[in-house]
Amino acid sequence: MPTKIEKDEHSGTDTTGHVWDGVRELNTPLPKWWVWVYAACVVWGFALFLLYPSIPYGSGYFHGLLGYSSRVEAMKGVAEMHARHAADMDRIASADFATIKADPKLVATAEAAGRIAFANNCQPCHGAGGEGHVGYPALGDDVWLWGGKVEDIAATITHGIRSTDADARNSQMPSFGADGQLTAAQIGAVADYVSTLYGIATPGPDVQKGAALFADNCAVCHGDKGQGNREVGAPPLAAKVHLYGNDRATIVAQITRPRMGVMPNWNTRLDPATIKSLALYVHALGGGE
Amino acid sequence: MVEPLVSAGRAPVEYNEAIVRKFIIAAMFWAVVAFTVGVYLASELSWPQLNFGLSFLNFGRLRPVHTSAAIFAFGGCALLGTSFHVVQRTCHARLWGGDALANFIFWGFQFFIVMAALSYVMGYSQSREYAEPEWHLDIWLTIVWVLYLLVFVGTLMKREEPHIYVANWFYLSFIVTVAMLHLVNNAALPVHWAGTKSYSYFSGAQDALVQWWYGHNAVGFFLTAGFLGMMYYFIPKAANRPIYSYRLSIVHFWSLIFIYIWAGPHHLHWTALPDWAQTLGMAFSIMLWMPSWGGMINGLMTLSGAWDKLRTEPSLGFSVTAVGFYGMSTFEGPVMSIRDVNALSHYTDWGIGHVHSGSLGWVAFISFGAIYYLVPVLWHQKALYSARLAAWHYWIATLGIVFYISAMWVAGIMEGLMWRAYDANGFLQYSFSESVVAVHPFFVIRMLGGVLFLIGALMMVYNLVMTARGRFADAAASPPRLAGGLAPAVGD
Amino acid sequence: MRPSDWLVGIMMAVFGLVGLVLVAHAYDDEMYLFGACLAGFALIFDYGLVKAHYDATDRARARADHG
Amino acid sequence: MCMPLVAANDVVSAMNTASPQGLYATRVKVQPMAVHGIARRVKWLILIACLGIYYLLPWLRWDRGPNAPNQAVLLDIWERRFYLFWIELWPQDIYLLTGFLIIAALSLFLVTAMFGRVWCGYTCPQTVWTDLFMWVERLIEGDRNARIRLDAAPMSASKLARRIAKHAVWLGIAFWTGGAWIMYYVDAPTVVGEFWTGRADMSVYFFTGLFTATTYLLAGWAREQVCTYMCPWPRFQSAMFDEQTLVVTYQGWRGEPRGHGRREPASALKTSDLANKLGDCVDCSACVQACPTGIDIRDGIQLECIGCGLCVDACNHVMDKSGGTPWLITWDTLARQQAKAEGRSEKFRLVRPRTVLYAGLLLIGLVLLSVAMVSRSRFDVTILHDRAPLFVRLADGSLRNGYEVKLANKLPEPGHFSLSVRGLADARLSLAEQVRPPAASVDIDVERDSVGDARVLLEARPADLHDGAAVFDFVVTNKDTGKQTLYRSRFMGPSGGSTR
Repeated sequence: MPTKIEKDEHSGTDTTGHVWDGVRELNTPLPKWWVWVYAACVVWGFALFLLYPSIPYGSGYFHGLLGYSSRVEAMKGVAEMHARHAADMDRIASADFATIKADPKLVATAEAAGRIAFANNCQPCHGAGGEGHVGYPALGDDVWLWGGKVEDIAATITHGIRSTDADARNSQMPSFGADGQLTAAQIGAVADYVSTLYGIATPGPDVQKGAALFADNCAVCHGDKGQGNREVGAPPLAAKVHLYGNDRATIVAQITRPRMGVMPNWNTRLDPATIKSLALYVHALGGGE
Repeated sequence: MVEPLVSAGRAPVEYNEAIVRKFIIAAMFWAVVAFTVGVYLASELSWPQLNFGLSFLNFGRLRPVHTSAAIFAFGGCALLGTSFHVVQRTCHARLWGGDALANFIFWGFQFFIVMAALSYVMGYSQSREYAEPEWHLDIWLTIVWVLYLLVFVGTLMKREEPHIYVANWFYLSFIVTVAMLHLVNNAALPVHWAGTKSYSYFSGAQDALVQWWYGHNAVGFFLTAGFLGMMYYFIPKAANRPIYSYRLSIVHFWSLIFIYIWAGPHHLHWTALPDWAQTLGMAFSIMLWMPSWGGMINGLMTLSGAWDKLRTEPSLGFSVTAVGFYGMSTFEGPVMSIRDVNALSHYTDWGIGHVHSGSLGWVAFISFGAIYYLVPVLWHQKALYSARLAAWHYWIATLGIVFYISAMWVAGIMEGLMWRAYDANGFLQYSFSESVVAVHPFFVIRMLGGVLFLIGALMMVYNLVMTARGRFADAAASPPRLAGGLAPAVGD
Repeated sequence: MRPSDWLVGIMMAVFGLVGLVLVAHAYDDEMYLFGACLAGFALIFDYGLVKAHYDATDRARARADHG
Repeated sequence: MCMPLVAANDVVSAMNTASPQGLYATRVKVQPMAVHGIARRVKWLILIACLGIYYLLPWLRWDRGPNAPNQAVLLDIWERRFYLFWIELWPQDIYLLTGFLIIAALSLFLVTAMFGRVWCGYTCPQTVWTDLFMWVERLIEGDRNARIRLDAAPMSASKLARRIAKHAVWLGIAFWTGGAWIMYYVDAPTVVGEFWTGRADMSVYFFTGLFTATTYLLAGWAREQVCTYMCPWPRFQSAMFDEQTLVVTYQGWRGEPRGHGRREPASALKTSDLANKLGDCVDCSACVQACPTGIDIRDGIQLECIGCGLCVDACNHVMDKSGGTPWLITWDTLARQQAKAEGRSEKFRLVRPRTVLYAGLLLIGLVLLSVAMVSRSRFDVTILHDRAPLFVRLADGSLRNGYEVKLANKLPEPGHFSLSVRGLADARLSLAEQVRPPAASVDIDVERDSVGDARVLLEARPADLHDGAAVFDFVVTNKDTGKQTLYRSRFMGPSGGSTR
């Protein structure tokens, strides 16, 4: 095909001489502003290469003239926040709870620190927002094993339960079944009686027998009405919330060979200010006394 | 078959028009499907109870149906159909490989779309955005796509024109790059040779980077390069003017395809992706601005001297507006890829608005323009059934886009501001659900915009069906054209 | 019938067989459905090829009769 | 419609030689000539009004009482408060912005359908600042011919001085423009003081610099190229034209054939000459010289035309001087021109289905927006149910749910509220921070112009639940006014017969 360069009368520009299905093309030069803005964008792009981390090589990369790093920036932000709260945290460490609660600024700082510390340390067992799981008490309800005052909570967090700490909260429930102190029938009777205390499971026929056995064996720790005893961490049995469950089988199992949970002592991992903050945070979840 | 005068002296070629007609019908069908599902999803986002508790109506399962139907089914059929039309006409050659192969590409592609949609609603997905189908469907698409490439290249090889027309460069870059993207992003190991589940070859940040290398270049080569190919043929044809600048088309073509392929990491700003990769993605996105605008200038300035045709040629109104939206989106894109802007815009509905100003404004409108032009040509009719109806389609659809993108833009900025609002202790000031409540009115406006766009598409389908059947609504009331003694409009 | 028609026809037949094998060994619903649909698709497509071939011969004969 | 496939392009003529060209085209500089007339006067008035508002509005004061900024228009992004005269908007009200955007789009649609590109020609910031910069250029370098001469002249002391003066004034205006932009976001007098003493925020300097640079480049250098190549709006607009749209039109039927010759009265002409009678156009090219985008309006409607009408003024001026009939170039519709060319007369049809539709939608939008603005509440309640735990069981078997209550008090005085519950029998409320027995209501005080935040615990009996949830209303009572606000919420509990 011979090609024929033509002049377009509207624009006065030459065509390239090709024709495809009637379509021609003009040979208009590039608009000057386009070339210059394009060049400026390329310069901008290369400036970014120079200033910021950019070109990779082997196992490393060019770090850029500004030495920017998003990780360092983020850590700077965290450090700034710590620095801003340092004075408050020092005061929280030294002040008693009454003093802290009197100062709204300290309370705000403590609740913020407590919220973060809770998510980092407590949430795996106690759940987000302290919802609890079987064997791990819910912290937002009004049933406490070792006390729900903020000082009690702080002591529990500091020393733990059945932990290796010398001041840990310690107690043990006998294995009535496994050690042969009660027969299976007796245990069943006790379970029947206990269920009448919280009124959820249907009581069995041996309630009277169970009541007597309860008074002999259980009341010393759990109280004669099953109201519990925080001195020894004995849970209130009359409550409708139980650590391991409300059904008869769970109660029987618990009497036969009790499960007893362990909570670590956090004094080896968290500083006193953080523990106090945590105590205040947990106290404010809803169950604080 | 009427042959162009310029090729007088050459043997006339009987083009394979049947295959183009099939693709155009399929494109219109899938357009209505995609828009309908889109409107339904927008309603679900406004009123979640609309999923009626049915698994297959869940947003998570319908969403890929919407995106795949819009991009691959509607956009894909429009691209395959127009590319077969353009490559035959501009090469002066019938499609290479025979009718059976062309038919296989059509039906094989439809089979892929239907099977993919079924697999989504059944709950099978490899959870890669815009690449949701599992490995067996990926292999099927690979077969179809490679044969498509063969047919396209085969036709180019047997062309009777000395040069390859610019539209074909863009179509070819789209076919080749999409093949490459598809193969790399879908590198996965199936758990069982007759089972659907597979695991990606990549892991962690690399996996994310490969996915967004794919995702961004799907935008760059499927939704940009391919449709630029469409623009390069249908605008000069409809306007009956030469392409504005051959030089610009060379420079912007090579710049575009070289730079686009690097820009993917801008989808992963402020993530575990290394800082250096983020900088590269941002810098290349900024450099991409002018190469993108090169296409806009070439499309627009081609109309210089034929500006009055905008009123008389329904397809041109869509094409020109499409080019305008293309210019807006390709300016917005580099801006959003700047890390500090991205910190505000990422994950918000601003992104949704940006994508839809591109997909409704650019992709759909340039396709509508091409289809309005093509249907009378392919069905050998002298005109559209109704130019007035096409004009109504244009206004209603434009209004729909305005509703959509203004609602999403404001919603996005609002979400961005709410999500990054901190209190004095560094905690988020608003919970996520508060931002959901806040954007509810915008979601309703967005849904209304979608309804308008869908109504427009239905008007188009009616108009085109009547055209194909040879009816004319306004033959008597044809739009007045300027008489010779009036303004001596050049190029008319 | 042109060689390319034969090639596509044979290719589709092979796909149909693959579909049947997938149905037979399918590990999940999706693969079962895919295999079945693939086999059905291949069958209909090849039937279409045959039909197109005879339609074309009929047209050619009709033209020859009239001409 | 469907283009004929015969595509021989009759405006292309054979050459067979390519003229040599550089990589890119040097821009042909547009040097518009000064004109006087109706379009120019309107343009000046609009320019003065727009720029006056833009530059001076931040300085307008508005008394909002103590503890509130006294700037009439202030978009305080840092405090997330937006002040527009008597209106104060919070981030929650930002949905109104969508309404404004849609109304703006509809207004542009309507105006364009009726009057063409008047936005582009008169009010677009690009046009307004370019016009201002051209005025400066004319003052310093003279009118069109003087400027063309100056451009061609070799560099001299006087040329250098003029150039420096021009760019200095441009930069000054650009700087003022950039600075004024910032004043909409921070208190104007304060930021001016801080700016010059180096105490302003980095972002203030950055955005001032950015807008200075863009104003200088766009209005001084890029000018009509922005409209021709970059801006998407003209594309939509041109597609919105129809035959009834009023546009700047050269009346070819009257003007052609154009020429310099003398116009004899028709009676003085021989019949044989009537066919060659010259039209009204004297081909003085004043319209071309006046055009800020450098086109010839006589070529018909073009994509570069911004519809400013300066060519109308230029032509009328020449016609006045030469005694011709004015308004050869005028505002008219294509339909009317078509009719006139055929010797018919036709009316303007500004009211047609499209404009009625746009106007209708606009009216609906305006009504909705006004209602939204007026009924915009000065008090907002948001109550979020805790996500974890959904509920807590208490020792006595009752259930407790936690809620985050946020009361937004947009008034300038403190608010005192009490929160109670309606639709949930036996419900008792308490504040999480206070160890106090739950009661039927709790009190929450909110400071002026702020959001009060409280975590509230709600106890109820599980018997009230259906399917693990009960729907009820929180009632927020303003203790000062007695006004009650309801907020629908849910109380959650175990869905099955959980016994834990």
